[in-house]
Amino acid sequence: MVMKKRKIVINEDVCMGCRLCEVHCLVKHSKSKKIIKAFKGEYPRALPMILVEEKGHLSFALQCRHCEDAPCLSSCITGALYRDPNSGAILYDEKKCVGCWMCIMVCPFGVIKRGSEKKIVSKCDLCLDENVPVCVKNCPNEALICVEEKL
Amino acid sequence: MKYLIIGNSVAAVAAVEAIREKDGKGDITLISDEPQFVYSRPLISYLLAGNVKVEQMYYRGKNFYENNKVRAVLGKRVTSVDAANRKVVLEDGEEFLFEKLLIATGGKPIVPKTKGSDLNGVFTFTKWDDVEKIKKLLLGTEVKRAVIVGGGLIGLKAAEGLTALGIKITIVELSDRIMSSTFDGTTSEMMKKILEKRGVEVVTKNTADEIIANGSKVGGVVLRDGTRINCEMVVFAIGVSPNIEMVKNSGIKVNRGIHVDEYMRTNFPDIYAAGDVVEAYDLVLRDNRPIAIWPNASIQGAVAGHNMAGGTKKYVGSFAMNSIEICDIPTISMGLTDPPAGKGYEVLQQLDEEKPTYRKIILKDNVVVGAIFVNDIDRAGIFTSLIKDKIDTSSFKDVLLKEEFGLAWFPKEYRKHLVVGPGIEI
Amino acid sequence: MVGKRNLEDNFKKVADRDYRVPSGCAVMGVMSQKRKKFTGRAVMKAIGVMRERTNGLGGGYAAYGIYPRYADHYAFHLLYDDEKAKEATEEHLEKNFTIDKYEAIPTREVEAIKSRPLLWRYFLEPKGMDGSSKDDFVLKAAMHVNRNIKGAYVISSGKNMGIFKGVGYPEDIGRFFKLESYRGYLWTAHGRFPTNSVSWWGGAHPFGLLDWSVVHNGEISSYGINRRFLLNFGYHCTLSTDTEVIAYLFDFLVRKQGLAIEVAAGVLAAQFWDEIGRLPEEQRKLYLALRMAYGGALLNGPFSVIVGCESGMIGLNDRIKLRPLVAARGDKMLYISSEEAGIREICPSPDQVWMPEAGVPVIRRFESGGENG
Amino acid sequence: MVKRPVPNEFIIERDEKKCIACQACVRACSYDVHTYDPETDTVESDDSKCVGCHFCEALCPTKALRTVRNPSAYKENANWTAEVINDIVKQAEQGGVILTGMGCDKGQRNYFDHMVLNASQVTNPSIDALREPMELRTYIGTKPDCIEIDYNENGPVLKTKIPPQLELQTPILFSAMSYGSISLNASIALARASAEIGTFWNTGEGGLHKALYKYGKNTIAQVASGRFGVHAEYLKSAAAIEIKIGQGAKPGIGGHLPGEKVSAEISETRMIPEGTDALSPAPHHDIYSIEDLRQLIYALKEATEYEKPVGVKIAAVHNVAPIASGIVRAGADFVAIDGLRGGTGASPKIIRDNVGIPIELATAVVDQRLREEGIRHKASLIVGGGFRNGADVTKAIILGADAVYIATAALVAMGCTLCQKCYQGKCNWGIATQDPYLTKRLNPDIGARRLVNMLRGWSFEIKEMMGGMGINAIESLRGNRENLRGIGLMEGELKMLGIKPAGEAW
Repeated sequence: MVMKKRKIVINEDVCMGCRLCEVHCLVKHSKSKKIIKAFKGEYPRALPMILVEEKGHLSFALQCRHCEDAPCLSSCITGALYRDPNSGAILYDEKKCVGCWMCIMVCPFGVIKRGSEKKIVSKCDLCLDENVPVCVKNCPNEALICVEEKL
Repeated sequence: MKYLIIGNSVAAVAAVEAIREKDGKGDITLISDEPQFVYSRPLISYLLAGNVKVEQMYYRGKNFYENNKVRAVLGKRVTSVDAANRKVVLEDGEEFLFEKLLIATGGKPIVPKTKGSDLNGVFTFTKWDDVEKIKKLLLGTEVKRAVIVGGGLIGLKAAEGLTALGIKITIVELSDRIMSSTFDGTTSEMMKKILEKRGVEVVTKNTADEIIANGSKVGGVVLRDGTRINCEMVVFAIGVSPNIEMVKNSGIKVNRGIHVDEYMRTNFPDIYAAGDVVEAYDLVLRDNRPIAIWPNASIQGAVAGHNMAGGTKKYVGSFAMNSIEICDIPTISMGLTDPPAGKGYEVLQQLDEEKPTYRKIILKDNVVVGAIFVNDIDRAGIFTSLIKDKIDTSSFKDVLLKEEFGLAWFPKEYRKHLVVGPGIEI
Repeated sequence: MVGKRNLEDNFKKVADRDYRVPSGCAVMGVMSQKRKKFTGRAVMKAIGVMRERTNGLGGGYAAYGIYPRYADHYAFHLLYDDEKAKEATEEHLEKNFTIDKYEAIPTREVEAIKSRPLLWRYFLEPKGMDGSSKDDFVLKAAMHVNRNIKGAYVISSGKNMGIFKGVGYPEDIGRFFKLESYRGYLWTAHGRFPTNSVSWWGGAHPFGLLDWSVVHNGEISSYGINRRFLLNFGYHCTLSTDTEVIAYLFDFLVRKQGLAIEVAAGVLAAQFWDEIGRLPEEQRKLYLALRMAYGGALLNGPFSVIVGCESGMIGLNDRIKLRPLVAARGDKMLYISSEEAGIREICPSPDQVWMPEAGVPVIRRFESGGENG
Repeated sequence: MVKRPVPNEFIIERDEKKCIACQACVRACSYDVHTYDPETDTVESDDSKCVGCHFCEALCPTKALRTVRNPSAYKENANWTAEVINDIVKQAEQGGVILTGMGCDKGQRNYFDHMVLNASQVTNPSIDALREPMELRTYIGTKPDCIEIDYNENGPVLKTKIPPQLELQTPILFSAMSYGSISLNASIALARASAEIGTFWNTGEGGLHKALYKYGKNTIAQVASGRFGVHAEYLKSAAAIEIKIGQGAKPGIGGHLPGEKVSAEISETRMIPEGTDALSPAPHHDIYSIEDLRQLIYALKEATEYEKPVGVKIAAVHNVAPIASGIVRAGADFVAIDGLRGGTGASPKIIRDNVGIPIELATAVVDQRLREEGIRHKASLIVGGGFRNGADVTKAIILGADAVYIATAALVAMGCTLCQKCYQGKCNWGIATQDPYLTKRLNPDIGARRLVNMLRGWSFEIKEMMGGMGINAIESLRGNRENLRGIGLMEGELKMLGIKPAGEAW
């Protein structure tokens, strides 16, 4: 396995706020992975792990930055959050999480969200099983760009 | 290099990881008075309530020492540090030499001198052992009711764990409200109501004067106002103080906790300290004090470890912050939550008693210095960074409480700095 | 020099007779650098070897040094369809020239040559020039005949040279014109393989203009623009062959624009831009300017040509060498041919035989002080 | 009478089975066609607002949307078409002229579609464009009458001073579109693509935004009747200057950028007050004759120290050949001619559809006229107006153009679907708009990349066709009308085009 550090670069100057990144992220993290079913046939509907901020004509998508000095990692009391040695991504083990929300408290981007059942749901996983994260792949204007560097 | 670490909780763990990042070979010896492998102390209330299994306590996995080539000396107490001769002495007289020492002994629970506090059924609540002791009691004794002395974080966590076991709880708090050091009055009141709804009795402006014996066991508590509460268990949850006994007479400088510089170094250049045992710089209060919170201990441990292995990382300071869920109501608080009147603080707040939700932002000179979020904690971390980076919010103060508030309101350059990080052009 | 004409005229020509015949072919050229004269036998023999490359629909020769007695006169070879054309032409020539001698071009009966036009030659001295140079005056007169007099064509118009050509195999054409009786120091020859031909004597090679003569194997894909480029400078292409533009372009570039032959060759088979980009500074600037200014003169498509002129002989290939061209030298003689066999036929062991590279011209000038007249 | 609405041009078909109510279409449409109803969690569309730009379709993640023509029809009538009737209805309501965008769509004969190219067979080998060099490099500018050379012992040395030239790596330039009529991002994309390909873009009458000065080497700066944004630095920063007399979409009339579009940045670039209408007069009021034009040409050459080609752009009109001749004689280094089908901005529909002649005819007659006058080399000829692919370019070059100007195709490459609503300033594709919410939709990186791709594609097309004709340098194709034949054209048209009918040999 090639060890690559993946990073999603956000170009807010060309984000049009269409929120297709959210749509496709939701689908990717749904049970069926089928877009129409994910929206119309799965309850509760899956949640996107990316969020779009808007203010006037400014908009940008934001997802976990997988920080070098990740505050969520140092705040996690269960070890549910961990850095994947292969990709450098900060991943999350749902089985370990107890929902203490320390990570939400320290994440400067506000990109970790609570789910039902006292578990984190919204935590970007960089779609490591995909060649390109789905938010990047489906961004119609390249406002999200995936860069990879060898670890 | 010979590293020696006293302590086995998050600061020690972070230090081990940081040392190993820089130095894969040096000897690391870790001494702890607890017999357990590395485990997560905050999880004890979950363990008590049965919400986590024993396995889950080991948040770094059971082979942490092995993976990091650490010689662990568990279940042994260090009694003194000989700074001049660079050695520590254990209670059994064994000595360990070091080239670099980290003191990460954490805090120890405060138990006031109270009659009957030695009875079977009187506990503190900071360690795995405490849970084991409680469980042991519960095996042989029917506990219907427990009194928790102290209405702070630990007290509430203990209350949560015990309530889950079906034990009726009375919290006795000396001050006029619970969680007084974490929350403001509004929040304390909300929490009290929530607790009471769940059947927890909250008694304020009072404390346990005496624990009444029932044989060798606890039979009840007499409060300061003379009220007598029959119970089978008492938990002291008044707070913790830095665990600094072993450094007495060692020459290591101690104020409210062990004094360290920004490199987490004590007044001896080869001796470091991190975690709840030290006094750290509080970015909000602008003062050195112990900030006994997990993320702080973790960062300090990492800084200390890095520097012990030859690095030059600086610790910039921290401030109090807590995330606690009380009866399924999540709360986050940070910094200065209950500012004194007349000192130029500005308060923005939004309360919905129905839901109930509460958001409160405290500013000074347009810079956020504290915040409380109750039952509405999404994106609370943005405020942590606003406090830490001392961002002037004057241009977006009016939207701080709004749901849509986010990074979009930040000055563009600061946002780009945050989002893109150094070195990446977009 | 361009008269006021309206578009109407131009398009009439399109509908009229102005079409082009693409052709395969054999080419041959022999010159003595010392201007040592020899008869037409050699070149006839050489072109005969390459009969495979021809199909009997055209052959011809250009010979230099053959009219020493009239060396200073413009020798006009004319081809007439009928007497009427001859009369009209002679009237025009008389008006503009002093005709010092004229005669029918000597020919002999050759069985293979069935029908023939009238063939006459005139030795002329311009008169009453309108301020233009003699050459320009002659050029204009030749063009006038070709454009305006029906059934009359000026085949050659240079000094001390002449072109002999017709429909037939080149050996037959040579015998027809009795070329064994002429002595010249530069001969070129052509055997034609037109793929879509009207059998027309004027369409055979060489093509001549003033002293220029061109034999050509190939097809000038750029013909359409070369012709229109020349139009911009007053040249009217009138014969049904793309070869004609080569002669005009040489005339335009060398005589009118004053370029050295080498430089002119570098315009016609210009180097690629990349190659120009790699030249030393001064040359780069020059060839960039040349290609920029004379882009319409670039010859594109497959070709090998042999050009004869008063100063020597030039062999030139297209830029990517899509047609054969071989050169050889020995004993102060230069040979250029479509095939080496043609050369070996008349010079069995030359000092050197080489294949000129694509777009690189072979140029030999006469040495001064040689045999002349 | 009953108020009579103009029928919708389009109907949005929404496949409810596919629609997931994600609202991408709602956010997408600047014309507010789509609205979300939170109570029913459904999206509805108001067809009457739809301009048919297909932006919502492009975004819809489930492809639940289709824009279809409204089948609602009047009684068929060849003269009184629905368009004619609807235009009258609009005018009966509002008066005034009807505005539209892009070039003439009336379908007057497109001669490109009636001309076919040649290819080599047997007698002349075709050249494999993928393996052999194929040269498209083109120089725009006055060529000297004669190249004078010093022949010294070190070899020949150029004596003639060559007038300034633009070097093009492919004979295609982007024609004038002002910042104002199009967004800054669109301009950036054009400029970047020009730099990457090695060609030029044209400022139009919009001045040069400060962000674009760095592309000066690839910029043609336009000087038009309003003189907006014209100053010394502007002229000097560009590679060439173009005086605009007319344009294909609206020969004979001026331009109008409404005040709402004159934002702070446009105001700064154009040097006019913010929020005021930018009016370009129909004529240049200092050019009422060819002599006046000559003065302006030389004034601009003086201003730029004779270091840059100065050209003149005109619309293709009946008298185009003599006008072009006059322009060349007035000293222009290039003549740009814009044909009937040209146009990318807003113009009155009646002008757009009825004034001017097709560029194919104009190209042919101008080239022929200049050659007959012996002045063809004195100026380059750039022609524009509805070029759609490499074949159109090739044919125009064969007719005699040095290079072609493209704009509509460039916009299409950047997303434009020719909905013709440029004048509304609400372009969903972020091209013909200044609304910051919309302009960011055109990512200049993507725009430039797509333009480069398109130009590469067209250049390959040209090369392949050239190779097929056995030609490996564009100058051997230029004006080489033997390589073109007409199909279904009348004799007079063939004559104008200077080509033979298909079937006739050389």
